[in-house]
Amino acid sequence: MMEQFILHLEEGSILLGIGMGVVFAFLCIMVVAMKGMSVVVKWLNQLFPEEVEVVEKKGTKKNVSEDEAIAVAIAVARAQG
Amino acid sequence: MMEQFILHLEEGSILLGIGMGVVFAFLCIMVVAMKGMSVVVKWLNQLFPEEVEVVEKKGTKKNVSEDEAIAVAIAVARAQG
Amino acid sequence: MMEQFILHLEEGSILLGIGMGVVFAFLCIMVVAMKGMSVVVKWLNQLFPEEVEVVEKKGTKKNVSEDEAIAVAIAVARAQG
Amino acid sequence: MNITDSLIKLWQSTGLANFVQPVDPSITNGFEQFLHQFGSPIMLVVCCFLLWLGIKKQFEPLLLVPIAFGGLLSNIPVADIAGPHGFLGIIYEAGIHQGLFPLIIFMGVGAMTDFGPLIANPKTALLGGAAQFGIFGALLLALCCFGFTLPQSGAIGIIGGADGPTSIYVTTKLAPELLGAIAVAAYSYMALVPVIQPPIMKALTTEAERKIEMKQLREVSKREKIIFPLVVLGLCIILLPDACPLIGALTFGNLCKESGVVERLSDTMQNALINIVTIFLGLSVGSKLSAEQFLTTQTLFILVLGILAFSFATAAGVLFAKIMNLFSKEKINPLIGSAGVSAVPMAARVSNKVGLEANPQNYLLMHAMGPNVAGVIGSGVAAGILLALCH
Amino acid sequence: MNITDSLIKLWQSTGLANFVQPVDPSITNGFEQFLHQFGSPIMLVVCCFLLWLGIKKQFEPLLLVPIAFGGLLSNIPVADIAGPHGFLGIIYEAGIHQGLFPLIIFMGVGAMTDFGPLIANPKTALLGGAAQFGIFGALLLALCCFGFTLPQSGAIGIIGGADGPTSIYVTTKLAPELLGAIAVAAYSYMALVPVIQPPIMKALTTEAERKIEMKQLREVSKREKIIFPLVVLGLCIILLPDACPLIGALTFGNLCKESGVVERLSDTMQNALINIVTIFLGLSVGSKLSAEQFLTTQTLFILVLGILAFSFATAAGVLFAKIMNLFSKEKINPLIGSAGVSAVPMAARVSNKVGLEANPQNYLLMHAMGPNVAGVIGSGVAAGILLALCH
Amino acid sequence: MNITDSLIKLWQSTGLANFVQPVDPSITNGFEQFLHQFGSPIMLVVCCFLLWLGIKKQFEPLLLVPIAFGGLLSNIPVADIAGPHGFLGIIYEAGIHQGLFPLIIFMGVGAMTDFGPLIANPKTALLGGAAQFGIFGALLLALCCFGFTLPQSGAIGIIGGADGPTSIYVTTKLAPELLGAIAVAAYSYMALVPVIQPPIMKALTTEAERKIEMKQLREVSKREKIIFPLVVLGLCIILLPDACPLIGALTFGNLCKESGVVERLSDTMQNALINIVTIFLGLSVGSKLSAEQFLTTQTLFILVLGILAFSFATAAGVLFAKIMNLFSKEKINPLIGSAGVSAVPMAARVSNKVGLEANPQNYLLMHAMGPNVAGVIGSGVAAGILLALCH
Ligand code: NA
Ligand code: NA
Ligand code: NA
Repeated sequence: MMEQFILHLEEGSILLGIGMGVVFAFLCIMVVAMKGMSVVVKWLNQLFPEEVEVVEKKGTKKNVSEDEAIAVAIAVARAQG
Repeated sequence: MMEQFILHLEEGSILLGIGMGVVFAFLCIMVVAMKGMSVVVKWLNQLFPEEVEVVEKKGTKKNVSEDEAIAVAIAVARAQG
Repeated sequence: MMEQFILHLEEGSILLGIGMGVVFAFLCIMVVAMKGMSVVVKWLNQLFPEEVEVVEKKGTKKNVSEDEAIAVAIAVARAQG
Repeated sequence: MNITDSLIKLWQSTGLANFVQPVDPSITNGFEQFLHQFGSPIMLVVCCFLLWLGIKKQFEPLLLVPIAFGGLLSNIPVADIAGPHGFLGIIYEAGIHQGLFPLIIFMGVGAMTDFGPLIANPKTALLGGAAQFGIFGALLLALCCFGFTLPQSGAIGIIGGADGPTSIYVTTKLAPELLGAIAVAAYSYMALVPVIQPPIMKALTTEAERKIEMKQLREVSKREKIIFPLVVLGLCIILLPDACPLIGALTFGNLCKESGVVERLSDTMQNALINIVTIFLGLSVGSKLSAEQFLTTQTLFILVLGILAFSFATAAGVLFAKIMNLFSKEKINPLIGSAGVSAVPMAARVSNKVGLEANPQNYLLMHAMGPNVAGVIGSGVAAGILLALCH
Repeated sequence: MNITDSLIKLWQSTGLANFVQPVDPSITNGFEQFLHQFGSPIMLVVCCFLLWLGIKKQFEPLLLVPIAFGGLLSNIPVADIAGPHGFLGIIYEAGIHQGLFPLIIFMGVGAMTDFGPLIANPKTALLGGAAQFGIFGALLLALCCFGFTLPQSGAIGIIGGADGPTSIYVTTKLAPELLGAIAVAAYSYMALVPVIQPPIMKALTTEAERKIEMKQLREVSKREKIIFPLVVLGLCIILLPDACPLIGALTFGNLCKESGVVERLSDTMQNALINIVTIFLGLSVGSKLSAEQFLTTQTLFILVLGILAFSFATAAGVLFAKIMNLFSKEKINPLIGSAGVSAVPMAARVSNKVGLEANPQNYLLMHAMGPNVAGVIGSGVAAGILLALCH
Repeated sequence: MNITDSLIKLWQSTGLANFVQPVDPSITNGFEQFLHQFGSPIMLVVCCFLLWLGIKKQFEPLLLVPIAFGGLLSNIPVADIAGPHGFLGIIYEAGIHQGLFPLIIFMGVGAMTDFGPLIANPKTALLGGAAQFGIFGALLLALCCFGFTLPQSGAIGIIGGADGPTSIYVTTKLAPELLGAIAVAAYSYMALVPVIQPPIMKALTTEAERKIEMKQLREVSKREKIIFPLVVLGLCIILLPDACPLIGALTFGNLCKESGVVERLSDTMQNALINIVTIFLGLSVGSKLSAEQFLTTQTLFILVLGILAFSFATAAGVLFAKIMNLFSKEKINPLIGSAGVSAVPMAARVSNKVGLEANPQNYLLMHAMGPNVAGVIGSGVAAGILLALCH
């Protein structure tokens, strides 16, 4: 029983150690990679500036302008009356 | 031939009887259960009144833009005044 | 080697011939069928005129109303000027 | 490879060369021989007729168009699209054989159904029960007078349930060889509800009965709507586990709708998911429209039995409403009885329309929705009984 | 067929007649005997409780409602809906057994996740690493003190990753017999994050620490966002191929989102596809809520270990943030450490809320999103380790 | 388990330890040995290049991004994601192996295609026929000069059809081992249509020919549009049943669109369904980008033959238009001949653009849509011939 426990404790501890170690190793390398990436991309962005995105998504804007237009029209019409 | 027919007639009639019986039994119990449910729920609704539903469905944004539109309209109207 | 090439050349040429032949045959018959179809449909359309389609697709109306609204707004603005 | 061989091979792979089956000497009857030989082209014509019904006459087009097109594809000679390696055959095996597609569609039906009118007036549920007489009446006829086996009779009877997914689910389990004919009959007659029902309804009711006005339904609280599907499922668990796949799918969809906390899922069930499955269900049901299975006298019998089933169901619903009026103070308009056949919401609309003809102030639609949705549950229960007793 | 036989057959097919299992003489323990006999009805009650949690308490309803309903359906006697020919059994086999569904959901998660806050402040990724202590701590406990096997302990530990699809994927591979309990625990505790985390966070931080304000994050360019998923996948390929199905799905979704050239696909992953798969994943995970697998002391242990895993993860995240502050000039608010458990975006919102309580000007949400999304990657990596070493 | 063993096990499961294959003594050629050893990392680079083409150069990103990502995933050492138990392997087996996915996509294509311009000017269909010369010309070359087998040559030729789903469908049936290379070639060259076609078009036409204006197309009635897909399917049934899965799927989608009675289904085919299938088709086609199948001289040959096929197709279309002008009073602008390659609608846009360069008043777009959609049918027919004669 006790032997079993110690065996499991050992096994679990090894996994805990290796697991946290690998997770941290992975994320540390990722942090370094992200920093490297930022530098490279900053340099890339200077060489080849990103195109200005003309994001024209469906509807959203249109609805606003529609409502606005109607509201303006109504307001103006009333103001005149 | 005739025997076959009678056999089938019997079989079919049994199924007809049992089938309609079970369907009605099921639905009758369902009717009773629904009535019971109504009573219980009425009592529950008094104990724990249902929250006033603040149904903010996708429209939210529209409302915002509507508000904006109204604001614009008011602004325009004032500017004119 | 050379025999192989000639064999393949023959095989490929046969496929080329048959293939283009069948494709053209298919499309030629299709052309004839389309012309026939046009005639038949024209005749059908006279016998049973197509219902006037009330195509009320999504948006169409909205755009119209938007345009209307803008038109109203512009008209109003001009009327004021 | 030489050119003659290739041309012969190509010719032998054309439809033209394979349309007509060779004479089968074992068939002695001349008409059967004709059907055996010219089965495929005849079925192509039949499927074009079904397409015409779907597109031009708008007979339940969402199902009939894919079914008819699946029939076209599966009757193409040589291609064997409905075979075990053809794409319709594969879809059939994956989605219909085990009952997945009809159940998924039933989820979507649940997510689209509002049981409120039923909860508001529970006793109308019994009308949805009476209309199941169509199922068992047609079963009896099929068994006694048309020479079908017991499982086949059950599958034919279910046409009277006027519920597409239920019909397909039950038929797949009891008599898959009749699937094509039964699906075509079920959906065609559902589309014909506005034609089949009114004469029966008028014949069985007096003008005075048709004028009966019903008092407005009470409001149903959200809690009741949430608990209701669980109550139905609970009853089904206790009484009839064999109906639980169907009723379970229906109530799951309904619970998702009414709970209000999983709108994403409920919305998907009602749209993307049900549409995708409808496409594949239709096509693969159509793949059972093969000549040797469809061009039989059995199909004729099924068409006859199907319309009888619908008529029995309509009549039983109307008559039972009249019986209920004998024992109840608060009269119900017997026209809503016919809505018990399901065919949601068409049958309810028919009740409303016939009601309005008799009394222009009499809006029966919401009242008819009660038996209408009860009919869906009733057919599910009946399906469970058939599955339990018919094989 | 005669009427008595039919009625008997029908009675024997009711739930009522099959609810109670016969006494099993091989079971000597009275309580176990009770569970053996009354397992199904008890599970029905348990599933109703889960439904109540999902609907009324809104505990991750998108998953808990389908899981609970799947549990209801699979505990129906006779029907055997979770069996190899039942529809939930078929869906389970097709979608969960080989890991498809969780991966597809992870694609959708990727397509919905914005890694911008992490890229803007890379070092917060380490907090998402520290929080994985919950996984390995719970594993150790499960293995040493609760008598679980190594694969089972790994599957239980992954609850501490606070990531539904990851938990289901790993459990399916390591210990499918625990899937029901682990999925229920994982989603319930994720829903309980706003209850579990704040006391731990407050206990481990001083008022002054909670008031630390962090400077606004820099803008992240589109190019960085596009390259980031490829970098993560690249690391994963080099270091831990076993995590690549999960991380690959996540980064594929994210790349589709950020690339901006396949909006159709990204949109579908975030909506139709993830919703469809969620429905089937939930139902079929629920199909593993059978009495003999769920009504065991193991389930109790899993529930205990699950909450310990969440607590360990929260504590480790907060404490590691304090350790980082010892070595760094630019102080980070330790409250964002708890967001490292994933449970996106709830854990980040909790960080924000607790931060606002201490300092009403201190908006931590975006800062907490960094460890939050890093926690997703961290759990994926931890899952890879478990898959590599635990069987 | 001890710590050294675990670390060794973990190390052995990293990608780092498995990137380089051991030397295979049976390979004597040094370059082949190099490819054998470093195949996976090279393929990862190749896939990153394809991703770059898709994202940055917008080469058919909807397909190329998933294909390239699938390639990345399937070249990860150890993980075996494309293997029989990996998730891409499973999806491939379920969706591509039997041809389901390309057919479903073809349904969506049908539902998105307007055959109106073709019906309005039927004779332009012949241009869509002439352009199929690309298919058979490339087949001839592949067979005679590059040492491919007959089925492989057929699959390579189909690249000249400029139709993604058709190419994938045919290749899966005739030469699945070339699927990766052929799919990449097909989609890349489709994206390159605006680069490949104009010089050929200009070289083969005179300035005067390019200036030819065509009279406006007549209105096409709804009835014609509904009947047209049935006519095409009917012809296909009679002449070439082997093309019926493809043409059937296309015409089903188109009929659903034009019938106007099943908008729910048509809408789903054009959106949710085609998007979902595109994701999985792309990923699983990518799973065939393994080093041993892709890093061969065959792939180089395929790339060369692919561009030849596109060029042949373009030239044949243009030249055939000029031949038609010899025999017809009403001249057609030969620039619309190049649109016969399909690649809808890009090839038609190219015709329009080159036409506008010669004559700024000359809008050829709608005229070019005729041969463009005819090219889709033509490729389907050609695919049927290949399937009938090439194995
Ligand atoms: Na019914
Ligand atoms: Na996590
Ligand atoms: Na083409």
